[in-house]
Amino acid sequence: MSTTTERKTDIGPPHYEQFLHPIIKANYGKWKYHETLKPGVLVHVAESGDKIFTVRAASPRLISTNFLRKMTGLADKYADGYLRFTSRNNIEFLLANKDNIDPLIKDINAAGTLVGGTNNAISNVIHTQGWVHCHSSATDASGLVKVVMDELAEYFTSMKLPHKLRIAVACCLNMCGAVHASDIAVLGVHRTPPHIDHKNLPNQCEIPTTVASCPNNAIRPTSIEGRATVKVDEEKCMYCGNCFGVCPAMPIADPLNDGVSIWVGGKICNARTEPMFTKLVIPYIPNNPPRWPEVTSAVKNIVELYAKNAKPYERMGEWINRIGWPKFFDLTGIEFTKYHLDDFKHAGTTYRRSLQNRY
Amino acid sequence: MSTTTERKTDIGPPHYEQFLHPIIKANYGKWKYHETLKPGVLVHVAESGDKIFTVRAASPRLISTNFLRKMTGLADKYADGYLRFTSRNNIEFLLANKDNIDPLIKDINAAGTLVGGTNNAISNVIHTQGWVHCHSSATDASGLVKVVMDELAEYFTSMKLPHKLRIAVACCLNMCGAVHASDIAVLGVHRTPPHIDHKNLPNQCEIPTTVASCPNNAIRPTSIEGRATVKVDEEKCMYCGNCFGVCPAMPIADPLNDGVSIWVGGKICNARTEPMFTKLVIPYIPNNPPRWPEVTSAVKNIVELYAKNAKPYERMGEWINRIGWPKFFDLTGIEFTKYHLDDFKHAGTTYRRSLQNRY
Amino acid sequence: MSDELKTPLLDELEKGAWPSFVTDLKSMAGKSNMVKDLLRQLEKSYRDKRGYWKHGGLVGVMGYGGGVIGRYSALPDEFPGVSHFHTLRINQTSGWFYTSKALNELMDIWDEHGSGLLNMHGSTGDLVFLGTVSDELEPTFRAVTEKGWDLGGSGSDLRTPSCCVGPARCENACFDTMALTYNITHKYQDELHRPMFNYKYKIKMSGCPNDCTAAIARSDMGVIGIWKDDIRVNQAEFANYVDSGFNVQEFVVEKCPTKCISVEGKEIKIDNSNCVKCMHCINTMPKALAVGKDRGVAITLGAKAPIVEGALFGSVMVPFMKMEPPFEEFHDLLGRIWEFWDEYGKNRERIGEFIVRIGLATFIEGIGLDPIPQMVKQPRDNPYIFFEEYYKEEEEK
Amino acid sequence: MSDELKTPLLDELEKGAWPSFVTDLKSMAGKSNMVKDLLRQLEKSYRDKRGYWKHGGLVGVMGYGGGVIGRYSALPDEFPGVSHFHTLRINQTSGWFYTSKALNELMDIWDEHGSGLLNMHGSTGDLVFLGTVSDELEPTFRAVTEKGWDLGGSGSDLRTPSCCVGPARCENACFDTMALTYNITHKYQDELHRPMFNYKYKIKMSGCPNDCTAAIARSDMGVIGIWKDDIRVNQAEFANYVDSGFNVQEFVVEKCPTKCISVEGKEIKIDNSNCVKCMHCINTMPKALAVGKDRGVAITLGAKAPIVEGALFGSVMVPFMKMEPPFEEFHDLLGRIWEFWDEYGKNRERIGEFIVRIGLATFIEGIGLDPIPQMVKQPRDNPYIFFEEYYKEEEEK
Ligand code: SRM
Ligand code: SRM
Ligand code: SRM
Ligand code: SRM
Ligand code: SF4
Ligand code: SF4
Ligand code: SF4
Ligand code: SF4
Ligand code: SF4
Ligand code: SF4
Ligand code: SF4
Ligand code: SF4
Repeated sequence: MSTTTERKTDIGPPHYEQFLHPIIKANYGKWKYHETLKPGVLVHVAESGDKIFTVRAASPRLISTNFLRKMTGLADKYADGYLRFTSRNNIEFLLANKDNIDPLIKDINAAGTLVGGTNNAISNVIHTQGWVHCHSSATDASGLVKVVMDELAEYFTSMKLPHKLRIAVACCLNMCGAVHASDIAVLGVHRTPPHIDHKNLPNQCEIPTTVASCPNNAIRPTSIEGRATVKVDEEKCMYCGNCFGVCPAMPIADPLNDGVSIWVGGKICNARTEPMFTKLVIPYIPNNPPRWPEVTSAVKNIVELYAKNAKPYERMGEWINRIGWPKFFDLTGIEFTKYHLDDFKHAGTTYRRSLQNRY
Repeated sequence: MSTTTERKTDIGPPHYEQFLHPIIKANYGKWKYHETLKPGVLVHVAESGDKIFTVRAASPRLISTNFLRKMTGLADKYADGYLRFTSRNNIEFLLANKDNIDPLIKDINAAGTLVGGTNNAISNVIHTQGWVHCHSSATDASGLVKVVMDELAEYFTSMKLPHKLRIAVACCLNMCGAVHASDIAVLGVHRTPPHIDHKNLPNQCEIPTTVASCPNNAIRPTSIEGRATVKVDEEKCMYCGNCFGVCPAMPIADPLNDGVSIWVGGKICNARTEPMFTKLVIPYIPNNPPRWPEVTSAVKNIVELYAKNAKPYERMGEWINRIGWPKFFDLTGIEFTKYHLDDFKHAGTTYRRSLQNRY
Repeated sequence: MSDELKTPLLDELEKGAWPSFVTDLKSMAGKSNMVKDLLRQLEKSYRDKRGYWKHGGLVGVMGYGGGVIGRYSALPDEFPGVSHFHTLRINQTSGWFYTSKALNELMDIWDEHGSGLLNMHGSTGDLVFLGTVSDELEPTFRAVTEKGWDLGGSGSDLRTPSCCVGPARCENACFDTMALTYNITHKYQDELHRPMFNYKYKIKMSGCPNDCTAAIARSDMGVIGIWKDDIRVNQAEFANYVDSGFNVQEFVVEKCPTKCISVEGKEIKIDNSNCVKCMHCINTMPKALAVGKDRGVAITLGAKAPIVEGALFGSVMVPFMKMEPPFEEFHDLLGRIWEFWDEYGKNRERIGEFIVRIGLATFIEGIGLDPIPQMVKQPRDNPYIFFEEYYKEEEEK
Repeated sequence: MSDELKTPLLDELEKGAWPSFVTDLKSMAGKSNMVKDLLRQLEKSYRDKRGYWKHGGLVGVMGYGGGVIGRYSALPDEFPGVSHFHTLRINQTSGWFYTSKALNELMDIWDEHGSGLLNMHGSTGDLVFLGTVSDELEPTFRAVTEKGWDLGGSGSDLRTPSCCVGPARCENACFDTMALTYNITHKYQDELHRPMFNYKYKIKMSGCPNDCTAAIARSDMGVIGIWKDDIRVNQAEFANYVDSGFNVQEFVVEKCPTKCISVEGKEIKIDNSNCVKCMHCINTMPKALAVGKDRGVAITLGAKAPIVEGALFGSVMVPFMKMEPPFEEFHDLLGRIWEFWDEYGKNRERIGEFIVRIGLATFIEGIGLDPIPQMVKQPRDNPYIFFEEYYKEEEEK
């Protein structure tokens, strides 16, 4: 199918208008309100009175053309051939006809996936490449998403949580996604310093860039047998892997010690409270593929406590702020350790500099 | 009066018990509640039913034995000889007899001072030495307190503010007092780098200590005509005067440029909100002794706006947080400048990292 | 290697309610050797608890510096199907809208030229073609451009801009996210395809402060819809919420961050002068309340993940800007930002780190904005002020 | 200099409602040349807009390293009365309680040996004798010790501890501030008088979280009263507040930081498990509410003014400790803190700066405390963890 026509460059993506459902085109910018008809099903009502129905289906994000063809098939069948993806990688079918909703849902389920993710649900998991594609990963991403969501699927297909709950998974500290601002995050971590391949380093890496890449100034230029290379001050290294990002001769993967950490309480939207960063709760769980049972049960425990104790419209972080961190650690039974005490740049601002405290 | 007896050392202060009014001694640790009878007058009621009355009088803090003898005279006359000072330098007479209150107040006024400072009042001003005693000062302290409180005396003798209002004055960035956590603070500032007396520096100063004293690494060791001294990178100096504190050969006073800055919104107690630092509102007002009219009118303007707009139980900082800083600058008519934008160590944490904003 | 595909560990991931990528990938393994070897290598990763990819190399399509991530197996002899396994980032449409037809065309191309695996979508927003050999990069590129598509960003360039559904299907949209994204993407094709910046520069558009694209957390520049005037109120619909038993007091009034809502009987009153546009009341009662009419955007700069200096949320540079085609004021500002960052930023220094390093006052001076209190949570609390103006004497004493 | 005292500028400070230090000082000028020249030099400062004091020198009393601040005029020829003008810091009593008799005795001493000017009190809490010549330091010292008084701290030593009125006249006192202050002051006379620390170390005692000594803002170590059990409630008195028209809803319930108060009819309910002991409800309704019975202190470390690293509030090290004479647990902890700071702190590094530099985890390990969530606002939000435990392989690959 390769063509012989003139080579095109810098054309950019096609104009979106051609992909908009006629109802959307007609009511563009003139929507009045929306309602959630049931989990995964929204209706948006325009000022004109027109309605567009949305059916939201989960996707593993790492998919094949097989899977996608199934979805476009369903779009053709029920949605006049119109579909979109959400910012959290769900698939949305855009329907003119309300009567198509239930048959579509049936077919979606038959195709092996679920409908849901709206309102007070756990939506799809923002995640990254992991062992499937990235050289930098301390864990797998797609597998973790699968096992975590297997455990929590009922919260995707229902809307019974106090509020939205957003989960993210990333396979290394680069956090290619939403780890730093999610209700719950699972983050791959290394726990040992990089190994230095002094033979290749001088050819493969630029020394000043490598030195500058370290957040903690642990890398110093040095020379071995007359060749410029670097050394790592192991007292200062906190295993972030950024040096490996710029210098392939500093691999950091360590099967014995790589694993995952768990974080909670981040948030992005500005509703009620300002955006919040995610905070550490479990510093380390060993990689235990294929189903990481310690990870899934830790996450499930947190979700269930949130489900039970938070009040309506409280996001994870808002709930924890209401009850206080000491209580959160109590309730979850998670151990509070020295690793929870910040020691990075603004650590001093995290100390409790007030008498307001819980006992 | 010098004695010939053995020299005593390390005896510490006398035991406080001998200075406690008998009613206090009898009810020590057994107080039940208190009431404010009128501005400057409290009654504390013990579980036993006993009462002790407190009359609070202003003091300029910088006083003479003349003044103090007048006060002890009044204590003898009305308070069985018992008096104390508060953590804000007011004088408290401790009375067993309610009937003594009004005559005492009359005599206090006759002695040239005022009764008040309780509850929703402006209490005495925490302040420092200034030109009266300190080598480091960029302004005077006692004079500033006098002119500011002349302007605000009615708020000392009444309790008509929304809540307590605490003012502090300090004559240099060392802030020997409460500037960093006051409702309103007046702070002496320098605005030019220190002069270096290269002749005396080598003898008078320890170079490593001098270099280390600079918060901004503006000082470097150097040598001039073979003698070790220091130089100041004027681009980096922000005139804090800390180098002068450790090195007399680096005087920083500059009559042409020294002056005062005004700060608001700090708070110490834990009631309702956590302690808060005071924030910059007016970066610079020239020294204009003896009555610093620009300073007094700026402070008065802020106090009056607070009095008018804050709700009951709102401290200055709590009020500003409720209405937002943009509104505060609007209301006061104070110009917002680049100097208000933090550029010190944790500056990044002060940026508005949220969409929640006022227009 | 035997041709048989044995993946006992991965097979465990075929169980459970969530759609299984393993099942899906296995359905492709017959068609594609790449997929088969990918599964094999992944199985080994699951056994050994480590990845088997080499550090990416420099591969791409002619004339472009970005849009392709090179990837090579560390065990090419064992898994020849993935000895090369590069990804192409295909620039998605505004709001991720597609037709079946368009997607099917792309699938045809990818089945022909690559592994047939995809990410719908990458975290930055691209439609990611996951895995092909170096020789297929250029043919894939030709095929997709032929159908009207192009590559997205990677490396130190403008990254693929993305946006929320906005006016296409949301009543909250305060500006045309879709149009602006299209406009930016096309105007800066050069910046997008040819890395020339200090580091990556991501732009995300969200139609309102709900920020459904996470612009304030994940984009160097967030363009987020906002309004300046009053929240529009439909009192009749509000009364319906009250009548329906919805606990307005607990769920709305008390949760308003500035407590600027009050309810009298069945009437809602909002002190709009103190509303911080958080969206909560509008979110909870979409039939009764709506964003105002005087709409535009706030512009934030500097969000990023933690490496190197710690994670940052974006910080407000412009609290309000009108945003109508041709978006001149915006492009003007963006130009000044890029110019200043280009001149004074360091290599691999994201704009958020750059601003913190040089200070907000210096930064806004550099890009020609005036200081306003909306840019900060609060004025400085330390007295370390660099006074620039002072009086000079004729002579030093 | 003529003997006449002309202070036209200072005279402006005799006007106005607030008590005038100028009037007071002028009343002394006849008796004391020191005061006269002080006023003259101050007048010159007011005219020239600058101080005329030299950098302090090392003066003191025999065997003490602290308690005296040396001060010399920069213009000793012009103002000989203040050519020396040193201050002595006299250690005040617990809670600043005095009798007229005791103060009069001190006044007699000071009129004889010094300027007759004082600060009642210095910002750290001392009774400050303001201004005398070097030769009078030792005689003054002898005279005050004769009457049972001693010097306070200055320099790199334990500074004079101070405390709020506490149990002497306050219903909120959760521990005996007066007794602890007396105990500390006497136990550490050596640390107070002979500077041997890295830098100053201030201790302030407040009987409850109202913190009437500003311990959390102005002391390296704050000892602040707190309780662990329930707030004591007198429902009858509460009903009186309600009946009196006091707006409990607006002024108390809504202002509780954790919203743990509710009112049913005329009855108040407090969810004590979520109360953060802020004191607000107790402050507003002292007849109805009182601090609990299970009392002790919280200990904070590290408050200070901005030089060098920026101002700090104290941070909680021990959220709750029982505090009964002889205060052994407290002294034990203080000993460990001083030892660790002494060993690893730098010259002129306050303890608050020290903790930030080495990190809280290292610090508490050094002083033998376990990490607990009460020590921080929140756990870390960055992933830069120094893992200390990890698995080791027999052999490196
Ligand atoms: C489709 C999508 C935008 C898109 O262009 O793709 C979208 C669509 C809507 N969002 Fe969103 N949001 C979408 C991602 C987000 C994100 C981003 C994210 O999760 O990474 C956020 C920020 C999350 C955070 O704070 O961490 C987000 C925060 C919100 C909020 C604020 C929630 C809150 O904390 O109060 C609302 C308001 C609400 O739900 O009441 C909202 C509301 C809505 C509404 C109701 C807006 C409307 O009137 O149409 C839409 C349906 C919501 C629903 O799922 O129930 N949307 N929304 C995204 C769907 C993702 C998904 O598949 O689940
Ligand atoms: C006498 C004194 C303690 C001492 O040992 O000297 C004292 C005594 C009392 N304080 Fe205080 N406070 C004293 C300094 C402070 C300070 C320290 C300071 O101002 O530097 C604070 C912290 C101020 C701050 O937050 O910036 C302080 C914050 C409070 C508060 C909390 C105020 C608030 O913001 O809600 C209360 C409670 C109240 O007023 O409702 C309080 C309450 C009280 C009570 C009512 C306690 C009681 O039941 O006896 C006492 C009478 C208060 C009054 O003046 O109306 N006291 N109080 C101090 C008098 C200073 C003065 O002369 O004005
Ligand atoms: C593919 C993708 C993850 C995914 O599975 O979706 C991805 C994958 C990689 N990211 Fe990323 N990043 C991806 C979105 C992100 C995001 C999220 C976003 O854009 O919203 C972030 C966090 C936000 C941010 O930009 O800070 C992100 C922060 C990083 C970082 C962090 C350092 C930094 O401050 O920029 C690195 C490290 C680097 O640049 O060297 C990085 C680097 C990488 C590299 C290129 C690895 C490297 O060091 O060279 C990864 C290639 C993986 C591979 O083999 O395919 N990636 N990366 C995402 C891009 C797909 C797309 O174009 O749509
Ligand atoms: C007398 C007093 C001010 C007053 O008018 O009351 C005072 C006066 C001086 N202070 Fe102070 N400080 C005084 C309480 C404070 C306080 C308040 C407090 O203790 O509650 C502070 C802020 C809290 C703190 O400790 O951080 C304070 C923070 C400083 C600093 C700041 C640097 C630091 O971090 O410690 C310095 C500079 C230094 O140590 O070199 C300083 C230095 C000085 C020196 C010794 C000047 C110097 O650089 O050598 C001043 C001598 C003035 C003089 O000529 O009499 N003074 N100083 C206070 C002590 C009287 C007393 O013993 O009762
Ligand atoms: S998070 Fe790390 S390992 Fe995962 S895709 Fe991004 S760079 Fe690769
Ligand atoms: S892993 Fe991170 S901390 Fe360790 S040397 Fe590399 S860049 Fe530095
Ligand atoms: S604030 Fe500065 S000038 Fe004033 S007394 Fe303290 S050190 Fe001296
Ligand atoms: S005045 Fe402050 S900033 Fe300037 S050189 Fe001295 S110590 Fe450094
Ligand atoms: S960001 Fe606002 S406008 Fe965009 S989809 Fe979300 S709610 Fe709608
Ligand atoms: S948008 Fe937010 S701040 Fe504004 S009125 Fe509604 S809830 Fe309050
Ligand atoms: S700190 Fe507490 S105990 Fe001490 S005087 Fe103030 S209110 Fe009373
Ligand atoms: S002390 Fe403070 S936190 Fe506790 S119940 Fe009273 S107001 Fe609430």
